[in-house]
Amino acid sequence: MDLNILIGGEAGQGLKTVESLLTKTFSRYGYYLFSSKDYMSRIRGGHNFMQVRISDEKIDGPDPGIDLLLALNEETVEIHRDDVNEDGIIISSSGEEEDDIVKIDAASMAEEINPKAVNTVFVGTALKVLGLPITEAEKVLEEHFADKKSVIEDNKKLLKKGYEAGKQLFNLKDLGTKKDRMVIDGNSAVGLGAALAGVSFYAAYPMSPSTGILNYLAGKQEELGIVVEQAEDEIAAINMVLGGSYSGMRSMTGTSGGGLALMAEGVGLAGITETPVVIADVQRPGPATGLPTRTGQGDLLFAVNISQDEFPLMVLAPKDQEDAVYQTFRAFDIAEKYQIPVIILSNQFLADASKTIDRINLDDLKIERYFVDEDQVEEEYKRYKYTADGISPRAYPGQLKGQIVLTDSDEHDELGHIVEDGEKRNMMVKKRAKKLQKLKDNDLCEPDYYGSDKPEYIFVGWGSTAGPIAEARKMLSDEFKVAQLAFGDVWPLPEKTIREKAENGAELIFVESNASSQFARLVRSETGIKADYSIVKYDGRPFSGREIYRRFKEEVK
Amino acid sequence: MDLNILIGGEAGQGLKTVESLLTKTFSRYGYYLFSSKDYMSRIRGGHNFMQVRISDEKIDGPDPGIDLLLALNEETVEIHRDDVNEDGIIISSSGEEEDDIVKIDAASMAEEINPKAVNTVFVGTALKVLGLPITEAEKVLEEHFADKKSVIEDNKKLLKKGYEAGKQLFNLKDLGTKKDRMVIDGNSAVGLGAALAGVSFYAAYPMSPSTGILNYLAGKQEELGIVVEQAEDEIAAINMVLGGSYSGMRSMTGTSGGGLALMAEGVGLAGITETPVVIADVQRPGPATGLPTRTGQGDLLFAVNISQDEFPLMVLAPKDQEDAVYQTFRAFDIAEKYQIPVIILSNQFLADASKTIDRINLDDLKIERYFVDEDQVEEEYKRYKYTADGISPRAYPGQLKGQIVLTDSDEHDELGHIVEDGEKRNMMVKKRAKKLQKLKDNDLCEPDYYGSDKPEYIFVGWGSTAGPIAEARKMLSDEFKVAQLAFGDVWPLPEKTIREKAENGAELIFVESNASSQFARLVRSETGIKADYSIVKYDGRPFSGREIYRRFKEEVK
Amino acid sequence: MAELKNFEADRETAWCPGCGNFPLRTALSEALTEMDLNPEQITMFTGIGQAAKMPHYIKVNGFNGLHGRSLPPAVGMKLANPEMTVIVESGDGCSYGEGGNHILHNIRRNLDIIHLVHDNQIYGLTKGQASPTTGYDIKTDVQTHGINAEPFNPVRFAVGMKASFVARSFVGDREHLKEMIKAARQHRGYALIDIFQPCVSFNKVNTYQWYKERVYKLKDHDPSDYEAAVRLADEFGDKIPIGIIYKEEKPTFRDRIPFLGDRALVNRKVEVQDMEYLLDEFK
Amino acid sequence: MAELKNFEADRETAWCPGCGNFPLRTALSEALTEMDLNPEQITMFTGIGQAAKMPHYIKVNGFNGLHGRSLPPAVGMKLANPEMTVIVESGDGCSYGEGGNHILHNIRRNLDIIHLVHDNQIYGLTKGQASPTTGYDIKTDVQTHGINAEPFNPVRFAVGMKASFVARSFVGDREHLKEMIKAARQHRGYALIDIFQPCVSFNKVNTYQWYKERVYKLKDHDPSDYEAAVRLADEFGDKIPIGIIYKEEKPTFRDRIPFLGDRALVNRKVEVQDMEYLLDEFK
Ligand SMILES: Cc1ncc(C[n+]2csc(CCOP(=O)(O)OP(=O)(O)O)c2C)c(N)n1
Ligand SMILES: Cc1ncc(C[n+]2csc(CCOP(=O)(O)OP(=O)(O)O)c2C)c(N)n1
Ligand code: SF4
Ligand code: SF4
Ligand SMILES: [Mg+2]
Ligand SMILES: [Mg+2]
Repeated sequence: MDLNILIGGEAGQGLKTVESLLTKTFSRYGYYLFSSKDYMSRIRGGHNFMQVRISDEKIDGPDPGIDLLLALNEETVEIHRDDVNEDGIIISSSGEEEDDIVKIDAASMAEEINPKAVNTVFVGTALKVLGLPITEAEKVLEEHFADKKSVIEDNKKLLKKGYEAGKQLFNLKDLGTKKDRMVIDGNSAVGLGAALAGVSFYAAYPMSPSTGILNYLAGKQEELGIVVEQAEDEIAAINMVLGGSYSGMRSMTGTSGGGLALMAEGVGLAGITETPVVIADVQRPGPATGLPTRTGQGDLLFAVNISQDEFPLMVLAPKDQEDAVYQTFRAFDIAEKYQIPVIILSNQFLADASKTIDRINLDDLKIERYFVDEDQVEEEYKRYKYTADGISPRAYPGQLKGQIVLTDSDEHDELGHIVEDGEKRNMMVKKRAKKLQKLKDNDLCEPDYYGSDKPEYIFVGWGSTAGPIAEARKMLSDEFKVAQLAFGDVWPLPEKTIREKAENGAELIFVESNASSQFARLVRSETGIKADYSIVKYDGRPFSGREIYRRFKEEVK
Repeated sequence: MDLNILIGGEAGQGLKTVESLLTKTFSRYGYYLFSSKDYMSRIRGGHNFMQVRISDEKIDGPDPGIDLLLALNEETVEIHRDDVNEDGIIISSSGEEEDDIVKIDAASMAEEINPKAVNTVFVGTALKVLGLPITEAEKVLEEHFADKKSVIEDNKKLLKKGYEAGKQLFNLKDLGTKKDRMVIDGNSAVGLGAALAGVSFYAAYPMSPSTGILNYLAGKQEELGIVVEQAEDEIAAINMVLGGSYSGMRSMTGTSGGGLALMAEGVGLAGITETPVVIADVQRPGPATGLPTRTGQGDLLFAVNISQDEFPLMVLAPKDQEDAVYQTFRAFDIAEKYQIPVIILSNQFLADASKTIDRINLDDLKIERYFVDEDQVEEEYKRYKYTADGISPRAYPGQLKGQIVLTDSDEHDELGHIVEDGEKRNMMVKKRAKKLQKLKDNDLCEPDYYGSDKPEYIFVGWGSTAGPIAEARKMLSDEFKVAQLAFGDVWPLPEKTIREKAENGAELIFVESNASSQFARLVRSETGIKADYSIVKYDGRPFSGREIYRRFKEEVK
Repeated sequence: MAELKNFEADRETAWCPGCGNFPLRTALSEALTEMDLNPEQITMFTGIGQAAKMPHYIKVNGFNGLHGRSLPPAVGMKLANPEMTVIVESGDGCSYGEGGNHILHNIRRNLDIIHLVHDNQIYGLTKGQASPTTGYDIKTDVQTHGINAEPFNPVRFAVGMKASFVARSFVGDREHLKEMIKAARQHRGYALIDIFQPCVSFNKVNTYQWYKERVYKLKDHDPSDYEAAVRLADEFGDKIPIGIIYKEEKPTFRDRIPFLGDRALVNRKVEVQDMEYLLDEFK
Repeated sequence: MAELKNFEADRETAWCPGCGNFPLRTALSEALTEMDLNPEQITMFTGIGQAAKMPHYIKVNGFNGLHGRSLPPAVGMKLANPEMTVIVESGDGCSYGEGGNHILHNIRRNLDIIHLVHDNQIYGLTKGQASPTTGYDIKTDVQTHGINAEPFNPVRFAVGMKASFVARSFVGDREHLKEMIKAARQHRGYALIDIFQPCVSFNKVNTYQWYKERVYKLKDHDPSDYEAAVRLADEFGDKIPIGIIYKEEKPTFRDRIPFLGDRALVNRKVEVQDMEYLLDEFK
């Protein structure tokens, strides 16, 4: 069982509420969800839509076909009608009632009761059409409008009216609530991961599609007792959090590509001062302003090579919403263990899509801060002491009695003082480089491998394409021996698995949301392994499994 | 004949004047020069030195051995004594007169005449020691102090006193003035190239070691009738020059790595708006503040991958001071022909070193502006018209009667208006990518190839290492069959020559001033060709031919 | 003859119905028409935001650049072409937040430009976070307990900087706004107009009504009186003055470049072969 | 007991002999000693420039960050540890040029910090280009015909912004400077001291002599009188006032975060397993 619902309308028409009510309801009836958003860069008008996919099994990504089209305006029918599957249904307020169109006069129903709640009618009709009861939806309504009690009754009435106006055309069952699941979007997942990791300071400048992280954490400031500060610009944001980290707090910032560009010098500062910091880059197409509300994976090489000269840094790309929670938690650990900046490469697709995931298991999560013990410090504390693994004892100002902590953007000696001589420079560059080597040796995650043991084709992807590639792989597995390598850690590059797999003669197909297949270029640069094919996409829309399937057929086989 | 002079002393002691007087004098006696600087990041005190190498043949780089040490203070003798060649000579004011020390009491000579002109004594003594007459030096003094006529006589007297106090130990000849030569440093060379290309607007924020370009052009503003503006920060600088270029002027900015980081978003803006711009990045070691007055080549991959997402850009690295003039001129041509940003990767070694070069041949230099002809414009002017080669007709506001020029940082249609749909996005990304392809096909310079036809070893370098590598190659050519590939254009990468050469089985030795051998990584990423060895250096000091020779012996053979 | 319709861009806007950006556009188009200007004589530099989309909705030369960077590119235009009427236009977030350093230093440069700030006291395009001008009484998804910093008073700031022309206006008074725009163009030098522009979607406090109840038109104020201007600039409560708060004639950016005169650098003719003399210095 | 020698850093400076940075350092060390502070109770945040090298030459906790970015990292420290005495220190170029946007917005934040600007009216470390405060009568290698922009008056700017503490001092008057530093520390909130600091290498106009002839100490001025402060801030000619120009008690950054109280976030204890409730919202 796999069903796709598309909810379309203008910005400002309240699509989000419809989506939220429906997905919560589905979820409580025990369905797995995947709900993604296609937004224009505007506040009102235009055409936006959300795709809600539900199933009784785990779902990995969106699907372009439509089983049920909820058209909040006429344009939605015009634009999406062709994508409605053969036995698909349209719920619409306009046009004629046809075989595949359930017409409801939502506006007049709402007029008497509450015109602002017109959308709730659609929710009711949709539930009826799908064959689900209305009871859970009523509870969801109550929770959703808990702040505005006055409108709950109106909404309940309209829900019922919509329900009654529909007719049952599908046959969904109540599968029973599952307590061990969560539905979460990628931005909240990063925020949640940070909260669990004990972030005490988040400073950022608003930028789509990263603002959700800021919103999530801002909403939690009071209960967690942390501070979220809107900076005057991204340069301030990165420098603020570096100050926070230097002062001993776990600190983080988030932005999108343009903001990351402004932070570049600051990332280098984190590198040379060895100040831990976590930076989320929620990618959108660029360069410059580009397509502000769309998705892409165009920042990979920029992030890996960010800032002048060289320094150890880690770049990782969560594969889905669940991974985003754990990887963000891990990012803080790695940042502090190695005293380096860690960039989390998310993107609009991951950030704005909600997915049903297994409930996060907190037992697996341990926080370690890696500060130096007072009794291990010699007479004069050396912030940049040369050590075998390159990791120096870290302390924050005020931590060690009678000691000061000095950190410097210039090349420096063990105490943190400016130096100019070549020997000391060499020692410090080597000290920093050792950290990256240790990270490579000890803490890198090799990509997940799925599919055939002796594949003819291996799809290689990184970050949030993992789900859509998995779908395509499954679709192709009847005809071909296919496998998948899903990278999460991308820099430093985990080389072992891909080397092994490449040796066995399978053809490598890189699937990426950028124009030049950047990950393929990175893999080649580090390992010499060459992509046999690249399936790339840069129109700002996410891959679906179906599209990868089709493009494989067109471009590869 | 090849002779090395090291002039050492504190910052603020006037080393530059000594160097300037000596090099001008040598030059007029027909010698080739190479003079490089080793500066600390301070205004007074510390230890700075300059190395002046003279020869009757062209010189490619510095040499660490010292034939004549001009020690303006005692510390200089201590620091450099060990590097003085076997029959080398020291001129010093302190210590005992020894076989290899010519002691002059410069201070007391100057005291009666003009204590501020004490350094001129050293110039006089040096000329005597070398065996050169004093007459040209007197003329040089007159020109040097043309603004301060009052001191000319004092200086002349001290020059003479110094001369008389010395004794002839070398045997240099007057080779006769050569009119077809120039002595120029790399920053002035970039400035000169820009001036010749018709730059009308240069905006920058001061940053070592790029400030020399700013100074050169500022000094010419009035006579050229151009404007040089100090921006409030580097973000302003890049955006100012983009506004200038949009308005129809050839415009340029210059900075070092930290400033380039701040410009990253603006470089992307140039990319998507297709606004030509030339940006000089005079590299120094980083990250962050690093070693502000030293040299390096650590910004390569950062420059190539600058800014979020992808767009066509060119990165080129002048090989020496002469090349810097021509390449800067060419950078403007390519920027306007392809409507792209062009980054010139210089570095402190190139920027601050002066070299004798052939007089620039202006006959070879042609300026073309590539603006659209009024009569080729259709009814409604389309700034981003789709064309076969991706290059759209460029006009500036006010150029075309009754037409407006619209340019946009968002993804846009042919008119420059914001678009959000995927198809138009794809068209524009492809249009921009075509330009890079055309540039690759038509305007890229393959690297220079020197040395053995059937080499065992090929040294591969880029930018300003060309000279030192050439020296090493010559030194090694008695023992081995060695060759050299000297890249100037580095992005897009010219692949033809290196592919050919790599096929013939020679071992490739990459020589670079950065820690991870970035150019080798770039070459591998684009061609699959792997470095057999990398000789890297990141202590902030330039390579000398001797050092490459030695490291070849240690690390390769 | 200039005609209003010349400035009409044949495009649907992405603005919300009822947004203060519409009357602002109308006033601007009318002012440009009444000043007898044609689209090609005007260049508009904007940043990113809802306000910054203006060059797509009014027909003039347009450089829609980066968020926060509306001012710097205008410097280039004023050198290339001093005859061009240059309008820098953007939101309060773009102009005073991300772009703060540029307004600080371009007030000092005193370019001959008009700077129109759509001050809706909110970040519109990114859905309602506080801007520098957001008041104490607003809570947002980020500023969950209100703002952590004192609201920025752009007029007091600009007067403190002795910007050469500082005005405030309100889209609810179209004639006043037109008058200000015309005065700004007439003024030689940098002219800032901070324009109250209600955002009907995200700012539920500073509404049309809110402004209407507070703004009053200046009468008998001498804008060259610095101390009076300082006092007026500080009025931001129950009563808020609109009009020209401060004005001072002083050298413009171009005036300070002595050799520039009235030359348009875009017309500069360059002959490489005439520059032999540049080589001689390196002999 | 605090002792002056506690602050002595055992290092040679990279400053020029005779530079105004030396007396500034002396005054600062003495003020810190007299306030009975120890090195570990103080953190200094600086940018890049000659002034910004201070944490290498005085023994306190130091974060020597990026050019122009001395202020932002201090925000983090004030949240982590409100007891820490935080000094932000840098040159005029770093603080008012590259860092302009941060001073603009941190005045609004009103952190409880001391901001010492070494105002030598020049870019020292990069060898003598104009800074925002460079006067009309200076020509440099870049400003070959003088500056293209009006000199920035930081005190007038800060008063116009109603910064909570605005003072000016001069390294030539050590007692005065010490007094200002002490007053700045006593003040709750952001305290700017613009300090005249002659650069003997690159600024041949604004010398010790030049300042000595002009500065006069404020007497009987009430720093809470805004209009008087505005008038004084505008005095920058033959006579230049030094002292506390403006002062206003108002909520600090931390005060505006209602749930923060006096907690030091660096001491926040986090138990992952106690955060189960965060997951429930996503049921
Ligand atoms: C470097 C960068 N940072 C952030 C953004 C995201 N962004 C776009 S518009 C905007 C704020 C808009 O507010 P304002 O300038 O007041 O304009 P309004 O939409 O209110 O008219 C922001 C933060 C961006 N585009 N670029
Ligand atoms: C991003 C960046 N841009 C430019 C520089 C170069 N830079 C270093 S110090 C400085 C100016 C210093 O002037 P000021 O702040 O007045 O300090 P002073 O040396 O006069 O004490 C500049 C431009 C830099 N380090 N980083
Ligand atoms: S969000 Fe606000 S400012 Fe933007 S268009 Fe809508 S109403 Fe206008
Ligand atoms: S350059 Fe000027 S400010 Fe810097 S140390 Fe020397 S005298 Fe002082
Ligand atoms: Mg706004
Ligand atoms: Mg200074």
